[in-house]
Amino acid sequence: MLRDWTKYRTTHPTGDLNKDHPEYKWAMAIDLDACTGCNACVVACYAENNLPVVGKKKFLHGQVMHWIRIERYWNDEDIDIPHQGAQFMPMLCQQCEAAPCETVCPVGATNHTPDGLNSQVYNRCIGSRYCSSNCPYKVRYFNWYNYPEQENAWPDPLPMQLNPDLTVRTKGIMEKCTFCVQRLYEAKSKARTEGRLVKDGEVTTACAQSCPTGAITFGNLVDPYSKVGKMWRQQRVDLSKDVQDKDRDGNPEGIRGYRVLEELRAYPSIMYLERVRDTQA
Amino acid sequence: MSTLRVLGLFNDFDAASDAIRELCSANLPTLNVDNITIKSPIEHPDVESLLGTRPAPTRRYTLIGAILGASLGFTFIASSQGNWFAQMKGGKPIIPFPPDFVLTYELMIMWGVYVTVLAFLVCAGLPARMKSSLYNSKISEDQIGVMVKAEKNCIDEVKKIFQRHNALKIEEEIVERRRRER
Amino acid sequence: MNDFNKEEKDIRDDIAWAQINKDVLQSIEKPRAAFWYLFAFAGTLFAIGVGCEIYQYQVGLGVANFDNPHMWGLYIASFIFWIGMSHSGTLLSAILHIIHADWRKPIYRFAEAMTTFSLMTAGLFVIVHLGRLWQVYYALPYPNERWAWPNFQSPLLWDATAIFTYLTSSMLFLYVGAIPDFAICRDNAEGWRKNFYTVLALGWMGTDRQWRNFRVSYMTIACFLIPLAVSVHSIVASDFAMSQQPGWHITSFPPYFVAGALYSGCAAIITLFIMLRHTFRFEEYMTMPILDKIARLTFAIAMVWTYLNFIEYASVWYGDDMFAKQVLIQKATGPYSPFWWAMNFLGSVLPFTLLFKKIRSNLTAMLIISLLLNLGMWLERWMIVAPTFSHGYYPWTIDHDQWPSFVQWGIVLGSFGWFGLLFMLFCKLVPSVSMYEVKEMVYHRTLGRKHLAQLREA
Amino acid sequence: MSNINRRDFLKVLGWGGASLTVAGCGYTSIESGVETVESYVQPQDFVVPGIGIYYASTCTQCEGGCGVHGRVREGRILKMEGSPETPNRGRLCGLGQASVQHHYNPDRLKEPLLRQGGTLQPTTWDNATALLVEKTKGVGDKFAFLTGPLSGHLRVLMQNYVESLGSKNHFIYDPLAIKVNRSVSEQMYGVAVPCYHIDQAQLVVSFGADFLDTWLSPVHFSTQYADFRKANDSKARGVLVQIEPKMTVTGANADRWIPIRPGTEGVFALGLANALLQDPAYIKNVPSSVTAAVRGYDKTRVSQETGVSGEVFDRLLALLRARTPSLILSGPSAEGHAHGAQNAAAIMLLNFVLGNVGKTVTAPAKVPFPQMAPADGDTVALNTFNEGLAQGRFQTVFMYDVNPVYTAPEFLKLRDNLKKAGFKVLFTHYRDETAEEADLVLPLDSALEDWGTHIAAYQPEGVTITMQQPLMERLYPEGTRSLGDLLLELLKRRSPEEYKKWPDYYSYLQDALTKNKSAFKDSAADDGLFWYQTLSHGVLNVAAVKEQHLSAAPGALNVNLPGTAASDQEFPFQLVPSIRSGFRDGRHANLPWMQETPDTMTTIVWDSWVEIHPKTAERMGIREGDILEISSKNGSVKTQAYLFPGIQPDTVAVPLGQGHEAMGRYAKGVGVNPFKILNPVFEKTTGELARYATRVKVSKTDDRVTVVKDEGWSPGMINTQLDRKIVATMAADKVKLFREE
Repeated sequence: MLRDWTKYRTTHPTGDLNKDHPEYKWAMAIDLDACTGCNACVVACYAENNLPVVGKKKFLHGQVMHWIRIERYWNDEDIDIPHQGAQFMPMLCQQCEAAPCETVCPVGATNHTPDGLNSQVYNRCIGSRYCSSNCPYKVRYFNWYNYPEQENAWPDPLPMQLNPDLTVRTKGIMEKCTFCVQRLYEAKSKARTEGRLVKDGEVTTACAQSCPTGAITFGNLVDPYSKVGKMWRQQRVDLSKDVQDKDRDGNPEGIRGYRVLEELRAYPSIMYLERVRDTQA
Repeated sequence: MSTLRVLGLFNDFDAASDAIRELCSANLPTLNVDNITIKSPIEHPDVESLLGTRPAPTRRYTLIGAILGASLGFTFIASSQGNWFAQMKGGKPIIPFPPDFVLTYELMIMWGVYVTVLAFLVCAGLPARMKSSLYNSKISEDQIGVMVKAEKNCIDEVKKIFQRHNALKIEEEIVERRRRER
Repeated sequence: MNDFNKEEKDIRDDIAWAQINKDVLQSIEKPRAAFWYLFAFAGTLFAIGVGCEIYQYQVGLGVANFDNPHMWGLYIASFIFWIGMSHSGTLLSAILHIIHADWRKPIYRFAEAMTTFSLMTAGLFVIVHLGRLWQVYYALPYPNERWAWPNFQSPLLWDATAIFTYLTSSMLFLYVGAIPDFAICRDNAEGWRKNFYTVLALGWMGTDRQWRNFRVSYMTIACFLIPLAVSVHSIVASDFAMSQQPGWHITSFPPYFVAGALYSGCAAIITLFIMLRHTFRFEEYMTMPILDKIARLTFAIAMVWTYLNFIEYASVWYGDDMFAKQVLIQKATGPYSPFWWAMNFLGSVLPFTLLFKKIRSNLTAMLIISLLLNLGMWLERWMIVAPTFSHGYYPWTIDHDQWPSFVQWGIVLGSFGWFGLLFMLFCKLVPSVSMYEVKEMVYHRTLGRKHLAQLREA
Repeated sequence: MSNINRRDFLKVLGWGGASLTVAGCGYTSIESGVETVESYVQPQDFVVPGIGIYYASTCTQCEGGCGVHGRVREGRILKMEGSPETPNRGRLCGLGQASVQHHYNPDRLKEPLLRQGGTLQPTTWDNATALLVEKTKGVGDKFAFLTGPLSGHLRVLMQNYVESLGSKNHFIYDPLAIKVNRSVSEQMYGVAVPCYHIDQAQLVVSFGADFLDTWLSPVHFSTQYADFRKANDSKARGVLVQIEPKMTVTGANADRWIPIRPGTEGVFALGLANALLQDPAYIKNVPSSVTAAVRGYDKTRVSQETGVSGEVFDRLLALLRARTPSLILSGPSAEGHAHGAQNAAAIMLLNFVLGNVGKTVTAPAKVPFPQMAPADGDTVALNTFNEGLAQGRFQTVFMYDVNPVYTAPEFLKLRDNLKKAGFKVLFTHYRDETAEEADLVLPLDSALEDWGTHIAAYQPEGVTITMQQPLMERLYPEGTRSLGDLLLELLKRRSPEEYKKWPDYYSYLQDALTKNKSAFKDSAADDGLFWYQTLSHGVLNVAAVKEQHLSAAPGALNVNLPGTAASDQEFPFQLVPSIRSGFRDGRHANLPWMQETPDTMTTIVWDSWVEIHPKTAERMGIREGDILEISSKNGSVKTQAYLFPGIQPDTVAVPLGQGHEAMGRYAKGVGVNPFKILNPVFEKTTGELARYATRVKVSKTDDRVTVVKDEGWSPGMINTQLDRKIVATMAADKVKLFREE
């Protein structure tokens, strides 16, 4: 007890997934060896979630609104000639189980749902932006302008494309990746009317759906038969650990699963699989 | 036979305190020490001590206020957190102690201060109506007033004593029975 | 013993009480022309700020040139700065009151006023900074049909509570302390002012009963204010310390913030001291010896701040957390380095000039130094907020090129205007020197001298 | 029984010359409107407000021709998604998804425009069609039709129309054509477009073929790539080696990216062949003539000419020996040179040497309907068209699905030559550069409003005809028309006998397909049901397709590759006009999503840039954001510098697609157009424009801008992870393998 106070700090995640989330725990697995950085997911997100196109000037000021972004890093070793190509990273809200953004919101506009989502209540948000300040991944995007009305982000007839399943956000509120919550709700209510739980593969996010290489796997972690659940178990990544057992002894077996900035104890819900490069090549 | 009130204005505290001492020692029949009031431009504990200890009970209310603030504050916060359990937060308990402690602390101080001020006004009898009693604007400047309330018969005696201690000015007024006396 | 008379006194003890009334009341009636120049200047600044805010309100916060990751900027920095300013008042009136340092008496009134108004200014920044300031009431715990409450876990909410408490309490403290003076004004004013002060004075007549309760209550409130003030700035510090961002997540932040607050507060008092002394002809009351004392106090606090400042760097450096360390290095070498070094110089090196009597007794020098010290303190706040955003955990969003737009600067200037307006209005309506306490001061000095004379005879 | 004879009838319907038996000529007139298609005229019972329904169609954003599903709600098309029934497994690239923005684009043309007094004025469709008829009266060979790549029934009608006018001038132009590859494949493999099986290869060596982003059928190849990469205990993880002067997206994903001096790919390939052919195991794979031909390309010469170190060469060699089957691909950056065909031949030769032919390179099925077969464009077409214009041979010119004024290099002087044509008609969606030169501009239905049949040039399995059907009502019912309807109408005027039966393109298609339904796999007996299935599935798989055969031995290999060009003092750099998947040849520049989506390699948005190697930049004192002038013999462009490690030091790259002078609010005035400065270098054997053969000089101007990009940091800093574990990388031999679940 004296050595590890942390177990007294958090009550969630408890380590017992079924206790935290009896029915659903939406999670992802992203295979960085499959991701080619083609940006299909980014466009899919724009189309599904009514993201405004901000234009050059605002992009210059860093006010872009992409909920998922493809990052491109270079390897510091062979910086002159990147023999091993580039490093791509699809980064979106990690839907942390102990999200740093949730605790700091003064009005409780961002909360944890029973499905383990990190919800953002648009009409409650007053725009203090504390959540984003506290987000280690910086994946929250703020409406610096009134895109629908004042900035004319959707000149006619582009508004006809907007997805009626979710709102168009207005000035002064925070938004972020929702794991396409509108799709999840549709699937859940459908399942509920049929008196069952959502089956694996029945619902997926726009990004996972579009990904040409199928690098993104989305599903319900609680469901023992879900693909994503199997991958997490296979990769021995435990949602409620901040250091995975396999990594304690330097991961000798070569299991690729890991989570970004895991040591910050936010318990992200997205597992990445390490990019692979052949050393013979 | 009517009661009167006289106010004597003195140049400094020494004069005033001498006058008071003599008043007390003069054991006039209808003069009660509690009916002697000092009006001064600055607070002056020594002179006040001549009149014997008089109560200043504000602190008691302060304590009550602080306790109220703390207990009500915590109850309110905890209960509101409790009934909005949808507000599951980044792995924290629904009613987390550290933040609630901070808020309780603040509310304790808040109520402590408010009640103290309230108590002060009540105990000091403020706000008061000026007309109700003798006053002279010199008091707020540099002169010390000694006000005595007594039956008519010994008023003259009081005046004499005042003059003996070369009071600069002496005013008097009749106290109507009806009015609560101060 | 002999040098007792030679020593320069905080205040002449042969000054007549009537004179005190006259001088102070005159300040309310007809100040020097400088007052009006300053007033106009403050007005212009405020107008600029209002203009910028209207523009920002209409178009959106984007015009202030925030972005992801630069979510906060000068607004929050200035917010902390103003909260800090507010601490001086408490320091002088409450702490010095409790320890019976009576040289505070001529100057604590405006210091307290400063407290109140800088808190009001700070409050403005919270509102200005919000994305949807028209929804700010969501942060209040009011009962509603949705059973939705503010999130009591958020340090921002602690802020709100603490600041509200502090603001109201210090206002009450200020008012209660001024009641006897309102009575004086009432007895001397004519026309509308007469009625005005009559209301404010609550029929104060200086009876022993009133004085007695006054003494007790005033002391009690003072006792409350000290822990309150400390808690307020510790809580502001927790906005950062409680977050997990590199460069913010530092244990020593609360004391560091409090020290910085007192520091900037004292500096500000020096500034205003000199200004009031001039504009209201308070040479008699705001005397050089008092200035000298404040200067020394300032130096002492400056050293405390310096210490905590280096403690912070040291703990980051030896703590050897990669992220925090990178932020620190970035502060010293990155785009913010000029400001960071300026901050350290102004905060830690400049105060050493206060060691020299010559400088302490030179008004112009003191004015300039005090202003520079405050600049340094403002920079400190900025250096706490901005660099962490520009170099956080996540490498992709590390962005070293974001400069606050004119809107932010305009509103910051505006805040100084707003503060100036409030403060000067106050000086025009409320005696900025506490008359009755100056009288007490003089009285006790006289007694003291009598007593000494008696000792000599014996 | 119809009164036209069977041959004509088949020709009209597009089955002419079909190598498949076509159902008997029993012909019933169609009561049009009976089989209405779901989604508009009267909503079907399954159309529930608030619930999205999906309609199958075909994506026309690039030549890949992926099957798509469009999500429709309340009669509005909301989102494009891949169709699971086609080989791309329900995936769709960003460009494909952005087609909705073509449909809803605020800058779409809403009415026909006619040039009157020098300016384009709105006119009516009646006017327009009358003009079309009038201007084509008896034009004969003075008529020319310039189109983009075509397939399916639109191509049929197009050909029939051009023929009916008695003209032979149907030019099919594609600015990004990979004709060289096709003709060399023809020569080497015996088929123009073989099937590549990336998923079955253990090693893929690609000479600049950006198959993950822009080459042939990116989405399909990406799906294959996923399997190629996945390691399980049945199959080792495939290794990808990319050899190219400028890093493409595919290069960025390679295990080994090898920067090579542009144009020397052939030498490198021959070097590999030579080294391999020392080994008897490989000698038997090729005729001795080949072995002789490649002799002399030894390691030292190769590395000296290509600038690739011998060590890298050996590593690759070892890989080639170790991993079979492998797959060698030849891409544009290898083919876009005067000796491009030789490069391509040399590269493809490797597949023979390594014995990949028949394993990872297989023969595609033959499209049994010559009339409908995909007609892929080339740049020769533009040259001939341009000459024709220059000589004033053309009186009336029609243009469809092309923007030559934008894509033609400056040296062609196309803009001036176009003026010599009497009457220029453009069928288009935008008022683009060419529209500004045209006399009559006719707005077409968007791809989401129109009917059509498509046969993709690349057929991974069998032969598939994909259906294109409207996903919603016309946005501008009065304003836009379907090109199919137009051609049909014009054809009716020429030969009413043959075409009068079909009120519109829709009924024509329905009739044509229903007539021949026996040619397709498991098609329903009932016409109605067949048509219904066709539309709901969106794909028709041709039954019993003929397999083609690959030539056992490589075609005659006549290589005399030029040595390294003596370093050009005046123009020291080689220009790579790189292709952006979001823009292709610039036709998609007016899609806001494409403009806002960061370029994968540079993360730059809303602009052009020139990629230059940091070392080179350092040498020339260039910082990021400096405005550089890139000038060739034929013009120059000015754009911002971006320091990019993934490029060969003597090479600079400027992306294609930007720099529009017209077209719409999102495209106009954004960036620069490197098409313009290309030099008149042509591939020797095919006459294709050698796109990668332009030499340029780079000069620094005084201007500087902040590069608008998604990556953070300070300008010019190479973006690494700063010791954080963001993208972790594991060596392939360390990875634990899992059996696929």
